Amino acid sequence: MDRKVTLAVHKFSSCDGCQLALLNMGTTLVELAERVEVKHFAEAGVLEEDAQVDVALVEGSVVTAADEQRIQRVRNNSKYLITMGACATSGGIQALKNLAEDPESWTAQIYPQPEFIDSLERSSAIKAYVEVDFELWGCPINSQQITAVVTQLLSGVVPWDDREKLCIECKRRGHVCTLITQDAPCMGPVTRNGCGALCPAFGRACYGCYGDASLPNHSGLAVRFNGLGLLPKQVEQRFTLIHPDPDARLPIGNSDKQRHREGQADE
Amino acid sequence: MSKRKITIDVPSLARVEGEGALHLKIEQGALQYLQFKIYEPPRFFEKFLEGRHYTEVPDVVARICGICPVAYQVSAVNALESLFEVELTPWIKQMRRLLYCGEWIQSHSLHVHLLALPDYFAEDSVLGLAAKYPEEVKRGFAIQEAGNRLIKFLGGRSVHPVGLQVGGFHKAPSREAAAELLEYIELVLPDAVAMAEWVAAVPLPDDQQDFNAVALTCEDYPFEAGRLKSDSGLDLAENQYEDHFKEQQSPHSTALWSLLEGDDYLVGPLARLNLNVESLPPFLSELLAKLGNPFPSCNMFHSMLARAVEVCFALYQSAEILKQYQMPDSPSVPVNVKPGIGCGWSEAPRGLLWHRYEVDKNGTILAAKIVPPTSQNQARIEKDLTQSLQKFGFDRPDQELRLHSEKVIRNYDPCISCATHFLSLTTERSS
Amino acid sequence: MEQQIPSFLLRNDLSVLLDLLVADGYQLHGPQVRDGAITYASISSLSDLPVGYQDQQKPGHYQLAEDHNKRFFHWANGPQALKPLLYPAREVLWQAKRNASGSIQFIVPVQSFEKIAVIGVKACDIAALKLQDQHFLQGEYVDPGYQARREGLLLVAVNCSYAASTCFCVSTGDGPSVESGFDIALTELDEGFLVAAGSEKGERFLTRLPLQNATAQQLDAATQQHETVAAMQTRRLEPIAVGQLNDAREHPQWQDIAERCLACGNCTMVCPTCFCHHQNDELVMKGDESQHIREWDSCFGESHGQLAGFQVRDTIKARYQQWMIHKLDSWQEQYGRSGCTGCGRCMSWCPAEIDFVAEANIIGGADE
Amino acid sequence: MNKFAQSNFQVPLSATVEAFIQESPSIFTLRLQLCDSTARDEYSFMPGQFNMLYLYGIGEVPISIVSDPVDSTLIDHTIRVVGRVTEGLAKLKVGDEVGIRGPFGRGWPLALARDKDLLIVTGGLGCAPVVAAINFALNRRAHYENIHIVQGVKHSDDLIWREQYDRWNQMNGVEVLLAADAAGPAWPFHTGQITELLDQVTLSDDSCLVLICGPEGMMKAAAEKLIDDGISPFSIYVSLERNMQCAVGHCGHCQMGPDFLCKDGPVFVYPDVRHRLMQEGI
Ligand SMILES: Cc1cc2nc3c(=O)[nH]c(=O)nc-3n(C[C@H](O)[C@H](O)[C@H](O)COP(=O)(O)OP(=O)(O)OC[C@H]3O[C@@H](n4cnc5c(N)ncnc54)[C@H](O)[C@@H]3O)c2cc1C
Ligand code: SF4
Ligand code: SF4
Ligand code: SF4
Repeated sequence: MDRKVTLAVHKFSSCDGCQLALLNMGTTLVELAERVEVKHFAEAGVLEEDAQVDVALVEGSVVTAADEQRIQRVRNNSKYLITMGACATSGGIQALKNLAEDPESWTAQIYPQPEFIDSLERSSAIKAYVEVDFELWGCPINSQQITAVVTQLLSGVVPWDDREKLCIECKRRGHVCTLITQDAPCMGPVTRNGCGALCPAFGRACYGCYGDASLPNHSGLAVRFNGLGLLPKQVEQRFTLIHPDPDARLPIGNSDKQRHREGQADE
Repeated sequence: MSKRKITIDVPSLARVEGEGALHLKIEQGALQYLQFKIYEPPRFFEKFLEGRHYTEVPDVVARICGICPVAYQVSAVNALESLFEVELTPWIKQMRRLLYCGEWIQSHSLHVHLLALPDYFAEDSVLGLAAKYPEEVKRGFAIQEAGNRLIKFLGGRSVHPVGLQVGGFHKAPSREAAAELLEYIELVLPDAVAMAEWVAAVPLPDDQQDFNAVALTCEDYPFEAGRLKSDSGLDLAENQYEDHFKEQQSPHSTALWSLLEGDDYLVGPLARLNLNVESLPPFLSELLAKLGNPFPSCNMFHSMLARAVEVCFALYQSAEILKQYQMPDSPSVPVNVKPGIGCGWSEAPRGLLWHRYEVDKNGTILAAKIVPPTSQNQARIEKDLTQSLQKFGFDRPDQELRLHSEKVIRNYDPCISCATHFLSLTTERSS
Repeated sequence: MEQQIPSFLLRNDLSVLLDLLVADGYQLHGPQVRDGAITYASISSLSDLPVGYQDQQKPGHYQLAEDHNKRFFHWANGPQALKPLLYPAREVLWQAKRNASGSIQFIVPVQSFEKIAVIGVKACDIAALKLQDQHFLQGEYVDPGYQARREGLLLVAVNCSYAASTCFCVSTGDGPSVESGFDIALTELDEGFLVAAGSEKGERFLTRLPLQNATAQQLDAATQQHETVAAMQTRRLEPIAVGQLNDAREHPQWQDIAERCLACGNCTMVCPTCFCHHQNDELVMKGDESQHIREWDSCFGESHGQLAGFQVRDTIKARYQQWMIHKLDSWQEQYGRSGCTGCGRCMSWCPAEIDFVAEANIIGGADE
Repeated sequence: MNKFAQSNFQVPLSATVEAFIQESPSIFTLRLQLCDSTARDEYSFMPGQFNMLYLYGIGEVPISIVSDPVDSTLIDHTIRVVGRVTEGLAKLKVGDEVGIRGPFGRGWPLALARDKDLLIVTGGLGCAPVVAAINFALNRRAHYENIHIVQGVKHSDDLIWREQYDRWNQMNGVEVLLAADAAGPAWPFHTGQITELLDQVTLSDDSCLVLICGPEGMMKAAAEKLIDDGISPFSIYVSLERNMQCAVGHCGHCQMGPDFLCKDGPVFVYPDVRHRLMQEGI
């Protein structure tokens, strides 16, 4: 079994930002290629879309009928499927259209000939169509997340899924809380850590780009936002910027049962 | 001339950002049909902005493109600041420019090493290139890292940075951080020059094209501001853009194109360098002279060299700004919301990026319009392909035709994700 | 050591003390204004101190106001006490390296521990430091990193002349003035400081300061100040007997808190006595090296009560109970006193504006 | 306390996998030997104590030592695959290296059992800490009176070490009783609760020591039943489990009320923890 672990990177509807977590890795990318065999990664020039692989990294959400079929193929071709980023994991920012009353009309408002546009009504997370083995949250994800997930899989272990709250990391880094000192509507208390508390480091409120942490008390935080003078609609907008799809939210009191899935890349 | 009938179908273009495809049909040695398709589905960003507060705009528009988020953020704040008549401090202006330098360096070195160069060394990807030229590729990564660090300095991360706001920045980085960054920039500047020399030595096809270059110009080299100039003699301000440039959905390709007075035009590094070559600092003019300065050039294949030169310039510019770095009294200026329409633009790595916002008295966005570089180059790319392939010869084997087409397309470094908030695929899809 | 009569140091001569400390090889740490709060970080001169600033605090709020009083230390506290200095929020405990043949080598990174003098430490934080000492140094196992940092620490304490509305150290018996555990203690008056040594190390510095004999007036003013601050504290944590909160686990107030609590962990992160941490590994891409990291953790977090296939505390209510019952109740069995020193940080830095003291008093039955 | 553990408690020592024994599809035993010979000689432990086993690059887990302290150069750990680290450990091969920190905690008070009856009650899938105690006692058979081993499993298919139980049962003065909550047709033993089995055990009330290990609910039920039957609660010992990161009472994860299970336990005399077992959220 000295065969190298094989890897594919697939793109669905997205901004490409998460693939940059790989392309911005520098020499680490070369080190990655020494440990795994990259079978498909169009943006990096490696093309074999239908290759059977051990691990598939999927960026982007499903928004067209063609995507629906392609994601099935990706799933069938891969043993361990990992979503990269908000788009793939929760439907991403483009799932804002899922909240629209009449998304059909959008196409018509932008395109003179909307009939040419192939677009489903919703932007959906990958897990809405196929089983996902591991999720990397974040918009965008960063290179450390990729390194962690790849090295753990190569060690024959299910990757560690850190769903801790951003506030904890914010305090570890010694940032001064923006909510407490500036009355800024910070999403940190319900957002999962992963970015390293970037926004508070810049003295601004987190806008939730890493999605929900475990045990998120949305209504509790909404009460505070109301107290800061935000109108209900503004509070709603605050909670639905990067991960708007309600299906992608975690319920309060989620008890983290079944966090581990069977099956993983075999060494 | 051969009499064969061929259809070349490149279902998935490698080494471009986003997903695009090319279809061409040649009959009796003549091109019947050529279509550069972008099949990234629409993402409706302009609609997402409606009803949101203007302060959210930078975070939303960044996500149109992970490769040039800074360009989106800067064009957006330019538009809103012009509407609100915000007077920026010199510090803020400098930092905007510095942030922008970071994006060019990052995006251009990514393009040169990961996307473009493998073509010229008969490699599929940077991984193959790295095996042949480990030192050069490592050097390239080090340059790219300089770009990442610059963006991180002002925005925390290089994709969807979080530091910018309408009216300035959220926080001023410390002087220690600036000094540390300067040290790194000065370390890689010579690397960038060596990289430019390496790129200049690559044998390139000579493919003269007749295009109308469009770019911003200003006293220095244009990044975050300037007036629009063109080969055809335009000289415009932000709010005059729509008088001359129109978007249309072309029935044969089913995609929106932006046209200048009904014609294709070129934006991007080559257009920019052609129109601004005079404003390069002496060390770069000298370097160019040494390399047999081809600029202004009508050979699209000089785009890669233009990018290399722009990387050198951006590094030089960053070093100049960082040398002067001082902590400001405040990283931002107050903003007074005014209702109305504001336009703004800047030079994204891939070319001109224009935004327009309509805002109400509370600062809520009523309407937004964004014209990214790739849609502006779309018509140009098809025209270029048609001419260039003609010249290359349709009797070549499929594989060669395919590679050549890809090279041509890559000259424009089309960023398809950017384009797709309004570009889309035909309902019929080939595979 | 013997309690001695304090002497008087002129306001600007405080810089002489700083110079002496530097000359003795100490790095200076002290309070300063950063991002709208008073935080401890390295300082180089008196001008770095938060002169003329005062913190206004209430549950969920912390604001700095300009204060007409031009004192250095006329404020209560900021988001962190001494904890980050001795027990860093993140540190590499060791590295594991694996060579091609698979053998593993464990390496403890070499660290140089600076001597640090902290200027302006408050009574509640010294009390907390004693508890952390007890935890990390005085049990069966001594934490080597904590010990090394602790040994190089010199504390210049300041008796509080102001209390925020969140302060309640009087009721926990930890302030507002320091009694022990410092090297030098200052009482700031308008024109200067009363100075006392609390250790031989501190005494050595005092002998080199341009001190005057304190006047009876100055001593009076200091006593008066102590009493005024104590009286400023309207908040009181009522005494809690061992087992009292644990026995009240069925109290309806817990559920009421759970609706509001965000389980964000901020209270535990700012608490100067919380010690929980977890350990993690970070592999490099090549796979030949891994960093074993230790980071602050919180009982509000997921990994705290996680067992294989079983979460000990899977509701916000259970996590809040762990926090409060441990801090105020079981802590007494562990360390002989409660884990709360009255600093009030857990309230000010709570995004949900939860009033820890009021809640404890309700559950403890004091408010009935 | 062990001198070795005190001086090195934060940093593991490397150890080689000397043997890998697959006990059942999801249970295996790692026989480890410290690489450094001085450390090997200094290392000593008691039954019921545990080590932190480090899987390279992934992390550490607390695992009991099951071998006999008579030979502390070969240290056995019987491990059930339940999650990330244990799954990784299960992939180790003879000759691979891991890290060991330990031993930690307070083990079974076997010295107290001298010249008494020993009752060992275990539930769940092969409870490693008591196996250490059983082996220890059997190897020093003369020190004890009768030895009763009561093992309960959820389903008869879960029972491992059947031959071992048979072998023990045949030893003089050793009684093995097995129960399964649910059983297949060929199950020759008791079907039902483990507490029911306890009725079959005859103990001398004032001279016995009871060691219990298993799920909290089962431990509580068994202990209460024995107390009802007249056994002194102070003769009953239980082994508890919580998340452990540091193993020395610093990290706070293993707190159960005022106790740090890693250093105050994991073995406790029953009255000390009686009211805490099965208490929600503690
Ligand atoms: C004293 C004692 C003795 C034990 N003896 C044995 C024995 O002899 N045999 C046996 O099979 N079991 C024994 N156990 C149980 C064993 O320790 C657990 O089964 C094991 O820890 C499970 O680890 P896992 O990673 O496989 O499981 P998981 O369920 O994947 O992880 C367990 C916990 O570790 C946390 N965790 C995992 N990774 C990280 C990380 N990177 N950072 C922070 N937290 C993380 C998780 O939050 C989770 O809480 C014993 C436990 C104790 C307390
Ligand atoms: S998750 Fe965010 S960064 Fe990643 S592809 Fe989607 S929009 Fe881009
Ligand atoms: S602080 Fe929040 S919004 Fe900012 S980068 Fe982190 S998760 Fe994203
Ligand atoms: S258990 Fe909670 S309250 Fe106690 S020390 Fe740990 S984090 Fe703090």
